[in-house]
Amino acid sequence: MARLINNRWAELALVTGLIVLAGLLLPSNYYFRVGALVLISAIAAVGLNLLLGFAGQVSLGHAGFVGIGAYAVALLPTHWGVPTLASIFLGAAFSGVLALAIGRPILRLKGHFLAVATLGLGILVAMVLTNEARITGGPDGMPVPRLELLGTRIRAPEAWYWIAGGTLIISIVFAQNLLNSSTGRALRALHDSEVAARAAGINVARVKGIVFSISAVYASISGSLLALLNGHITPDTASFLNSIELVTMVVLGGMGSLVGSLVGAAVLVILPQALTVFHEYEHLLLGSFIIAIMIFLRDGIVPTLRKALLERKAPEDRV
Amino acid sequence: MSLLNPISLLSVSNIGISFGGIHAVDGVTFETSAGQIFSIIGPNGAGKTTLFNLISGVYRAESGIVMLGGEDVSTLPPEALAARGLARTFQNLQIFFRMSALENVMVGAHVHEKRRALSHLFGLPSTARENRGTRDAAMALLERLHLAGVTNRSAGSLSYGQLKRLEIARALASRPKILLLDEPAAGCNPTETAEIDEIIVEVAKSGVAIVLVEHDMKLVMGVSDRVLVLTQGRMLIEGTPEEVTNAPEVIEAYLGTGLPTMEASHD
Amino acid sequence: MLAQFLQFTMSGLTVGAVYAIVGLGFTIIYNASGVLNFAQGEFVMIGGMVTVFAVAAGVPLPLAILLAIAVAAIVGVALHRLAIEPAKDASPVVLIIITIGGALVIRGIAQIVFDKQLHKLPGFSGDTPVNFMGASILPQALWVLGGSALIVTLVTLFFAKTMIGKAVLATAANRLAAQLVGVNTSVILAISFALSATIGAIAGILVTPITFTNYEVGTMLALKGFAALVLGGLGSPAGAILGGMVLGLCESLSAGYLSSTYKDAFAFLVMIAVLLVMPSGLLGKPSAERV
Amino acid sequence: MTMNRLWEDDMRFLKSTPVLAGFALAAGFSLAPAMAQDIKIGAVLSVTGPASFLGDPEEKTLKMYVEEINAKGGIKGRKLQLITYDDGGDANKARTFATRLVEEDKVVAMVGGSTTGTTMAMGPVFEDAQIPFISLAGAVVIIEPLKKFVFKTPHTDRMACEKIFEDMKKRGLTKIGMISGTDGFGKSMRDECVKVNARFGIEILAEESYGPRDTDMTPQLTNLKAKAGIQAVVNPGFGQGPAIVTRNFRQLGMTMPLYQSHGVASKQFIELAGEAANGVRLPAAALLVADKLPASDPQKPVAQAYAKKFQDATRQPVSTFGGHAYDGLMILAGAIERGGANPKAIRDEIEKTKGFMGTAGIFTMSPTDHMGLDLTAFKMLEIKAGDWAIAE
Repeated sequence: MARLINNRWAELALVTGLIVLAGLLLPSNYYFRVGALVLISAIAAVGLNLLLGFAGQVSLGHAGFVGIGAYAVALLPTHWGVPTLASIFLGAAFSGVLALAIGRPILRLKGHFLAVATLGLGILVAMVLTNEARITGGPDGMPVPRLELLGTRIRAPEAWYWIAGGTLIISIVFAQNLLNSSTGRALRALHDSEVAARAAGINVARVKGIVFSISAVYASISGSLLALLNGHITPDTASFLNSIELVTMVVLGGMGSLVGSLVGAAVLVILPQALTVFHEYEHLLLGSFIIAIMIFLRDGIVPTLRKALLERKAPEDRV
Repeated sequence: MSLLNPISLLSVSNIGISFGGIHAVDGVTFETSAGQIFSIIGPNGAGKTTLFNLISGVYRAESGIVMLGGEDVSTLPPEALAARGLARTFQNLQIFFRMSALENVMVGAHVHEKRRALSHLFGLPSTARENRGTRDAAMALLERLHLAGVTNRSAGSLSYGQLKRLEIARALASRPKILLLDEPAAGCNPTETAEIDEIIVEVAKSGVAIVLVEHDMKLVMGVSDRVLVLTQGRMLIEGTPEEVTNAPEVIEAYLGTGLPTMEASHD
Repeated sequence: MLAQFLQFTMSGLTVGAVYAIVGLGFTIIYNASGVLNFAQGEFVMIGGMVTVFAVAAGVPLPLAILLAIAVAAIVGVALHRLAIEPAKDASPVVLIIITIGGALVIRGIAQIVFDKQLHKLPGFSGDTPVNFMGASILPQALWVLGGSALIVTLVTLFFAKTMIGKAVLATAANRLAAQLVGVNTSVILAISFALSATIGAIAGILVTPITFTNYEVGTMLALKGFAALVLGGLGSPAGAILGGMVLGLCESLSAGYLSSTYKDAFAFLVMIAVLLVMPSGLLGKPSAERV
Repeated sequence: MTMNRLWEDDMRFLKSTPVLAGFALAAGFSLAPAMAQDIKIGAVLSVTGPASFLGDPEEKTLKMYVEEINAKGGIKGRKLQLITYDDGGDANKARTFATRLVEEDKVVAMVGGSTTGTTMAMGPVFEDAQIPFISLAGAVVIIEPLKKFVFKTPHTDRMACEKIFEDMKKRGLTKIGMISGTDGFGKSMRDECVKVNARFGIEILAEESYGPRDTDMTPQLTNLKAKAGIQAVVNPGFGQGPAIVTRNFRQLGMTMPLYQSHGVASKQFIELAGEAANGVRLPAAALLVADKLPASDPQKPVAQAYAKKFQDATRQPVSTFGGHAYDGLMILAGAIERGGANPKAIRDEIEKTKGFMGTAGIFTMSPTDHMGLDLTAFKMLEIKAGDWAIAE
């Protein structure tokens, strides 16, 4: 029991420490922007980790929800005068309800079948955003009205870094709350054995729907923040490649590790920035890095390192 | 013979299912009541586990009826049966390997926990209270099954015997009225078997109806109130341990396949 | 009316045949190793690009084709040896991510070795369309359809008749058992990667005269091929073919009759609907969880 | 496990994460050596991804000509340093690189933005930093409404529509069908065409579209063919789509005039479409027909020189896309030459560009016109026997 609580606070302290430390060290707006992108991606990755890493349900369409969140803060204020903050919540609510409604039938599918169904879902969202040009601006996208807080318009990457950092910490707290509850135990249980979970009285369809919906809300909020940071949004946000990138973040960082989602997001956002010096070798190197990480840190970066550390430090712990 | 006896906790009547034209379970009928230990034995492939899957809602019966406390539950899914007080273990372990031993048992208490995903997400005080209650109960069960030493260990790192007991603890965590145990002692050494034996008797005494599938004849004959013998999905005989042991058809059936005690454990 | 319908159908079948062959390539590797290889589309790219560049360098077409197939097969084996085998006990999701990394690497190399331009090959039998009951069809489309049929036949025969084919099946069914009876499963897995790459490359060569090729055509093809494979029923070669054809027909018929803007959307809606009714795909066997 | 021990773990763990390492790496690289007196200019281009056929020649052109300028001693004795990033066609990445150019690389100006989407995403970064940004993308929205620091060199898609409709009017074609790509270019041009068609008395009877990665457009074209009264078809789009449309068009035996856009203004289109390309008309800059321009045409030497240099260096067919990069770089070089290497001064000088002869035509910018091209610079071309010909 003590250990459980300790783990939780350690995780939170680690993330908060990292965010604050990096925030104090970052030298320029560019670094703040990259940092903000890491944190914003991490929010979506934490949500997807609940679904993929903890509940074991694959989604190849999560960028669709990122897109919904992004366009919520672009469309609602532009066309209907909804305040930006309210738009974030409306987008999140819409994503959550949509996920709940679609999740019920789709989540009956297993493994790769679920992957393809969610893939289709993501592509549908991207297509609507691309094709309904009168409202969404089409493939070239549309501008996003700036967020106004206390009368000031927030546009500096540094401000967004701290906003995203705060949001990420809250996201992790909520994720921890969930995991440390009956619903959380239920969703982790169904990952390992659906039949045993059902025998224990878990309504598997309901729990899957809930976690799908929660992860959609995370993705949507991440999308809203991304749109507000950028000030301009294109349907690429919802593209299949971004869905794949989110999954890669979760798997690289470590399925079932919330800190891992932050690390995975950091790797996939920062690595391409670092690799630009190699120009045309960039993609080749990025692919090689991903392969190498997965071969040598098979359970993902954080779980593998944690295991290695624990094994070295506390061999007596293992029997 | 009045089979659908309303006093009986669990009654199964004329139940059957077939896979690919082969009758895996065919016309099985029995009933059992609170505090009783009812055992099902039979050679490999006799349909014992299939029968469990039918009773616990994993498979839906093609024919026949399952009654639970007087209610027809033949078409209900497993989670609905769990809510009505039915718990089970699995022959080939169905452990939540990514969770700790404690958490495995806590999952067992799911039916008694509130389904309020939002208050779980926000971590309201009610959730913390609920967690404490569930955790304390789970700790007590771990202790009862001699697993207190591995409380926080990942289930994936436990030994086979420990996992067998963990499944029983998880099933007990739901405070069941009926408990289906699928080979609880398989793969356990004599000491462990004796411990399980003791727990089964203790649980039955507390008023739980136990249905037991087991290969260990000593255990079965020692604890059971009634025994049912299955071969090829059909009932061979049902009666007290003495009746079954002395029945000529049982001796005949087992001569062909080797005595059940001699069978190797399953993986 | 009939002519129009035929035109749509031919279009759907030709496009579908490509999805089908990519899906078939997926199936072969999946069956042998349980890996969903998202670099499958890159084999198609290699087939097309190597042929184009060899022909441009003066190599006669038949030789260029053989060269392209050889290169693809080598890349397939290299992918297995360098990326998949070192991680062979990893979880399926991790293996998928590895193949995605592999696709990035292959594409990254192609972008350096070749170029970023679009390229085409001349049609094998010219580019003059033939008329079939009012629908006009490119001879190359017939090559694609015929080639696909031939590939499917050969793959079926390979598994049914040859020792290697049977060894692949045995490895797929039970790797440990196959090892026990003396099958070198590592070699068998390498062979299945090579075979899958070969099929992909042939598809790439057949379609380049119609669809063009460049260093990143693989991404979209992998996506569609994966969808075809799952729609048809994971692991079933016939299912992959059927799934590809259904997907292609859905796209062209909805482009023709409903809305060209949302044709992909219709295709995916049909696919989701099929999966909801048949959760194991069109020809997949329902998998009962053993308890 | 005690709290303390866990903390220790965490600290070690923190050091081992690639987060900081990554930042350190990025920081190290961005401090790449630059001579103090070099003038830094940036370029964010879609060198890979779906728009790579734009970004690739653009990047090659910029590198080639920066080298040439430096070989000749730079601008007023100061060398140019070109910093390029590949956004892969992704607007979000483009914006990050734009920020990087401004914040880290401290460029004085930027030539780039291959697509309208990436340009629109980057625009505010340069506006905020007050650094001039010459975009190489087509859509009118880039300069309309006018943004103080944003310019562009290619003809707008609206001009392309107008050019096509003008030509149709001349030929007496009034009822048309459209088939457009759903990529940014195709969609944007389609929208512009639908805005201006009435002015030319042209009626759009049917519309179809296709995805940027589609490989067969016969279903859409079959529908256009079946629609009664269509006298011509317009195909806004770029990349492989228009080549496939053209081939499918001939495959279906459609004989009405087919108009492509300036999005295919490269010899590559003719290579891909093959025989089917013959008879296709499209509006494009004179660059493509440099050799066929009359000797009296003042644009001839510029266009010819660029085409030759590009083809010799890359052994790839010349495209107007690379030409736009040439125009942008040269306009920028001229502005630096006149006003020095201060971003604001450069902006003011770009706006004063007058009579600059580029590959796309003569540029004369003004405080209200940040492109400076008119329709006269645009030629209507027809493909004849596998080569460009001037159709007017």
